[in-house]
Amino acid sequence: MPSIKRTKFKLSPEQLLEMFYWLKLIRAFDERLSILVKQGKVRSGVYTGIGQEAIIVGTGFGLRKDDYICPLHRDLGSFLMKGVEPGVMMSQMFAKTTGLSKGRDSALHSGVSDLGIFGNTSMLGANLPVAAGLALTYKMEHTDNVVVAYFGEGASNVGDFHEALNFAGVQRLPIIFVCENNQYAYSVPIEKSMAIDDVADRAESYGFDGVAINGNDVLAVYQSTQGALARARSGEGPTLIECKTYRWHGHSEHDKAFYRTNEELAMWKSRDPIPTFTTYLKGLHVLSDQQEQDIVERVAKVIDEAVEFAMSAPDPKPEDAVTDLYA
Amino acid sequence: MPSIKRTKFKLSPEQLLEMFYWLKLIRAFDERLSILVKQGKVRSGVYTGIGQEAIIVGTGFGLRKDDYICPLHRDLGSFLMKGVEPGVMMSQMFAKTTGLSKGRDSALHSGVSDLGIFGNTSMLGANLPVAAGLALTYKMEHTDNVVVAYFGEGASNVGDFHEALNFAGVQRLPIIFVCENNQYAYSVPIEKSMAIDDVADRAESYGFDGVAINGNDVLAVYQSTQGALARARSGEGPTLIECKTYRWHGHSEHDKAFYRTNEELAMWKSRDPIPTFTTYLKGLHVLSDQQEQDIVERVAKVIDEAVEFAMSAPDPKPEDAVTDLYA
Amino acid sequence: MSKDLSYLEAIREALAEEMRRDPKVFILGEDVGAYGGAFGVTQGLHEEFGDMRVVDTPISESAIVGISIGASLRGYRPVAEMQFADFISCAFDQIVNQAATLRYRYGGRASVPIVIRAPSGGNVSGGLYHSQNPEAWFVHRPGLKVVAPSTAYDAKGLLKAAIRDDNPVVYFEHKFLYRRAKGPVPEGDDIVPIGVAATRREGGDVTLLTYGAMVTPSLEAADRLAKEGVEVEVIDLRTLMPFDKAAIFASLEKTSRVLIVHEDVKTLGIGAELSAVIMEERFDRLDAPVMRLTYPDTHPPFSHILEQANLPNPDTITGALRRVASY
Amino acid sequence: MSKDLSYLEAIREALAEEMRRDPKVFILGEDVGAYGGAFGVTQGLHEEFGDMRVVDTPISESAIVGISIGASLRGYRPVAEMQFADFISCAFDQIVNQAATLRYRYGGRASVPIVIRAPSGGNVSGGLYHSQNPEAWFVHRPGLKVVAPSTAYDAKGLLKAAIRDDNPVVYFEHKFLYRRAKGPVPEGDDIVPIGVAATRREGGDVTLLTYGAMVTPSLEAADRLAKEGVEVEVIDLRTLMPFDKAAIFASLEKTSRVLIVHEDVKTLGIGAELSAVIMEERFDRLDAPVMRLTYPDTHPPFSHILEQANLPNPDTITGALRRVASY
Ligand SMILES: Cc1ncc(C[n+]2csc(CCOP(=O)(O)OP(=O)(O)O)c2C)c(N)n1
Ligand SMILES: Cc1ncc(C[n+]2csc(CCOP(=O)(O)OP(=O)(O)O)c2C)c(N)n1
Ligand SMILES: [Mg+2]
Ligand SMILES: [Mg+2]
Repeated sequence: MPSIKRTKFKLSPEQLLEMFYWLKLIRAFDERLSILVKQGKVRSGVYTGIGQEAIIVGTGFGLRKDDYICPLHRDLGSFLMKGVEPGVMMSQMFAKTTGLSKGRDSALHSGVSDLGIFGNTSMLGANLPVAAGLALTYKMEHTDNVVVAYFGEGASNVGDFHEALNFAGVQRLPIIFVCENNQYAYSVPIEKSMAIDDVADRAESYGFDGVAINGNDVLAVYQSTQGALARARSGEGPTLIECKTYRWHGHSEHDKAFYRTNEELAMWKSRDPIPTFTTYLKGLHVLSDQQEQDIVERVAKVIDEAVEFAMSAPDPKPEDAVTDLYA
Repeated sequence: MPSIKRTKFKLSPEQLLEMFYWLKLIRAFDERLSILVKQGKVRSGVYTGIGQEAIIVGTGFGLRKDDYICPLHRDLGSFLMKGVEPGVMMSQMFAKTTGLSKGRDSALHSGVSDLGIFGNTSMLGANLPVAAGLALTYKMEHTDNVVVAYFGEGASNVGDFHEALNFAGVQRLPIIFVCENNQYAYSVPIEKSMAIDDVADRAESYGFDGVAINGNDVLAVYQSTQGALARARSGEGPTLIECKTYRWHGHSEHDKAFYRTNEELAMWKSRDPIPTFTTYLKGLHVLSDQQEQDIVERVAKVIDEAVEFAMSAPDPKPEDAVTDLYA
Repeated sequence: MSKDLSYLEAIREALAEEMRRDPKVFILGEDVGAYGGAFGVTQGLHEEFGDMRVVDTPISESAIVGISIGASLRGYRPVAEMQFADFISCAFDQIVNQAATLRYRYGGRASVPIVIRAPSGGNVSGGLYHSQNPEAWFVHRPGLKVVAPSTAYDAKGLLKAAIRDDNPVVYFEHKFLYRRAKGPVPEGDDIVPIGVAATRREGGDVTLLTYGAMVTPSLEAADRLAKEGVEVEVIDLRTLMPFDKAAIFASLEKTSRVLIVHEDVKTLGIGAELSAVIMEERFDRLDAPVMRLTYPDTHPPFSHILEQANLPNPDTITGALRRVASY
Repeated sequence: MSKDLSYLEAIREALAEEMRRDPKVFILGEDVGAYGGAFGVTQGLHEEFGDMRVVDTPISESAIVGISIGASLRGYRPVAEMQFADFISCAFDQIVNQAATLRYRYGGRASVPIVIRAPSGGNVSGGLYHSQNPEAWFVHRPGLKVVAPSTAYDAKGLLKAAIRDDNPVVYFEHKFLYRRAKGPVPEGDDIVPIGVAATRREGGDVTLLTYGAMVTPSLEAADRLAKEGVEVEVIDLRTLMPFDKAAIFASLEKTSRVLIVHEDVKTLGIGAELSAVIMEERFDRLDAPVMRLTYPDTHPPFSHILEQANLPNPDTITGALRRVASY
């Protein structure tokens, strides 16, 4: 069976199946988290990226270990793809010592330098100058590594966004800015937070290209990312990729999201990135029903084990509230 | 003699002469300040706008008293045009009680609410959110007043610039953002601080128009401003006007500005906004040699009196260092 | 006439009443509109007052404060909301440099009557960026006032006072108290003046100075001490800048012993200043050193175990009181 | 081997030597490149180390710090320059939330070895935004270190220590001292360890705690007191966080009396913490209250008269010493 050449960058059947696995795993991870919140087992604010998985997988797929990612609150899946064990990630949400923060904070607020993962604060946009700093070191070293930095369309209104992208443009840094435009910043729809349609147009202020693409099409996201990666690796500077998408759940699991209509949600659910991709793979005979079933089971097992690992992991000791402040 | 219709907005001979007066006065004011610094009479940092007067005059001319301006460090002339007495402005530089700050600070760091002048801090870009707030009140009141806010091309890289222009775009505020692009931010040429040629293009990120014009042509600046004012007054929202210009002196009077070439300076001096305009007025027979001479003398007298006023004005009392902190 | 309200409802009632009373009062912030704010504080206000008095902003804390300052210069009384007090760091420059200095640099001829509402404090498993107590930074900056109510009554009365105050006021509302602190709140204009502490419990043996969410556990500890024959006078500071020196000294006159309890970290928390002032001005009245029981110098961790390890509570406060009493 | 250098030259020498020693050390900031910085501190470094190790940035303080953090996560040791310490407010969030918390939230598995150089302090007619002493804000934030040298020797040795320290260090260099403080500076690696105070003058009667530009006038006052038979021990704190409690207590052991002198404002200046700690831990050793002589709670005014009115000077320090000595 021939490899898929949807556009420029070819993917083998094995790669396509791997993408499929990641989409399923990340969806399942967030869905489980959502349940754990309802069960009162996770105390953390949980901000799922359900509905947005194609962005995480399409941009994260094929990144090298020595590339760097700067993910956001809905991108816990990026941590998994970059190599963090699901159990460790789950531990992070359970405030266990086996989590990245050892209980100090939850969600994305921790990173793994060896895996090229930056963990941001809560402050939206604040990861972008850091991302530029990481990319600056690649430029200094004349390597072909790349930084992939994520932000929401709402965060693109923050001052740090502007300062970071401007610097990246001036220095032609090897960096890709990925906008997850899910139409809302908490309750505020994009029309009320900016007077333009496409965040991608903001790239023009910084002297590099911006493209707006269908963020629910994992292959479209992958193709755009590969193009941007190739340019960045060869010294042609940054790209802004705006991925149009939608978050299915509320802003956090506590948000009922009455600021949007059921019709709107239903419309976007009909564009669910996973079944679309499933049908596509089946049409290509890359994925059989059996394989799908196997992957679903594998995913369930991974998640179960992750939860089990996290729940049985040790709690931090009270003394640790005041350690690890200074090197 | 017919009124001048350079383009859309007509100016009478009297108005043209008034413009000429302002150009001369503002130039003379800055030149005197420069001398006073060299003489050690003014201790303040002095940031002259010599070479940039066409922007101040072209944007400031014909503003209403109940419009608001948010000027910058090189725009002391804007204070004069908006109605601050030259002696008061000079007192501000001499740290006298007759200055706007009563000695607490110098330069533009004070304002006059009754005259619609905002006095910024030193923090570049920090005047722009304030300008947006002023404009928001005009929108709330459904008046046709306008805010004119100034910034350098260097300041357009600051986070506050982004947040302010975005808000102004979303709310379609009655505001004009005037970029004084004098090619340098202190020692840093524009090529090293942004990867684009025209700051005007940044307006696109905020959903309103940006134009780049010859900032050394007072009538071009005036025409653009009048167009933007008319749009703002009728509820059509903000405009960004980028005025290309050059500062003749160093960043401050203490800066030798060796980061630029003599040729570059000479080239820009040959585009001095004042003689260009003088020749133009004389060609139209709006300005006679005698009138020119009269204005030059009037200006000299105004400046002399301002310096005299300031120098003989009372110093603040030591006690006043701790007053006027709280209302 | 009074009715029982929660702390959160009391804040909302103050906002509604002040907005009805004074058309110049308006609200701005993220999600404050139809959504009613992340905590629901502004629920119903958008419905009553509309888009132009309950303004949803893009995510841009710096602009939110800058816009407030601009509007205040035209006679408005904006109440800006930080979604969490933690994000006030993003608006820091506008607060400490623009707002705090304006009256001073204007020679006393203008003022900045803005209120910045900031939900602060922990004990809600919020982690590093949703639990901070940033009050001391603002107490340290001349030109600002800082308040931190502990009861529903004060939440309402102090917010009214803050809105009517002609100076910039940072209003810290403790998120742990939102729904937990309930109590009688008078209908209508019961102002709690800024700068006046409240004695929550009288006693002649030890003075306990505290505020915010630490008042209740302090009172509990005081009750325990009473059983041991030690009468603790609990003073709720309510205003941190300017703090009520007279009330503190009057209590000290009786007790000669002081314990300070706060949730903010120890080093340069407000307790440091209180202790230093007592040292300077009442050294001879002291029978024991002024002691501090505070959060230790660390960040507020997410893990319940870690967070609880160090929050002052009735047990630890009781212990500290015993030490001060028996010194 | 040592030679006489100015404080400014000593800073430059530390930078040059550290950059030669460690290729991971680099400089970034506004005008730091060919221009050599607003004060000339980095002069010559761009020539020696080139564009990629002396990086001119756009005007964007927040990005400057964010970029530094990013680079530090890849093993670099960036030294960021704020053109004036006053502008550090624009980078506040990146410092207090991104840098200060990173190690903690990473569970101790990463650190942020950055230095932020900030020219602080007044007595140069700089006015409100070129004279600030923002050190206390950072002392209040766990996870940061704060240093403030007073001599050329320490300027060099502490900067070297800061660059080699694995934690974020805010390095306040007092601009009044740049060319006024001169003295012997050893060639090569003379590290002044962070956290260790220096006794500038021994004495058994009163301990004077100070730092930065207040050391010299304090020594002058101490000499005057000596003529009156009172021997003052002058301790230069050098490091404000962590401050040298051992040195303070050792001196107090001899003198039983303490005066704190600083240029920062009184309320919650570092003096408050020093006083509170002495109160808590050495109450019984005190023969007099710890007193503070500081800048009053106001802004640093531009007028020479107003500024001089309140800067602690040998006369006012002498007076304060007499009060403490004779209490
Ligand atoms: C500086 C800052 N301000 C406010 C918030 C509170 N907040 C958290 S997420 C969010 C909405 C973010 O919208 P967007 O950037 O579009 O990302 P999304 O949540 O939609 O993925 C807000 C306002 C924050 N985290 N940081
Ligand atoms: C936030 C901030 N950072 C740095 C400075 C120091 N500074 C003052 S003026 C200036 C250059 C400004 O350039 P530009 O905005 O182009 O205005 P110009 O001086 O050229 O008119 C700099 C860096 C400042 N005032 N504020
Ligand atoms: Mg969004
Ligand atoms: Mg410029």
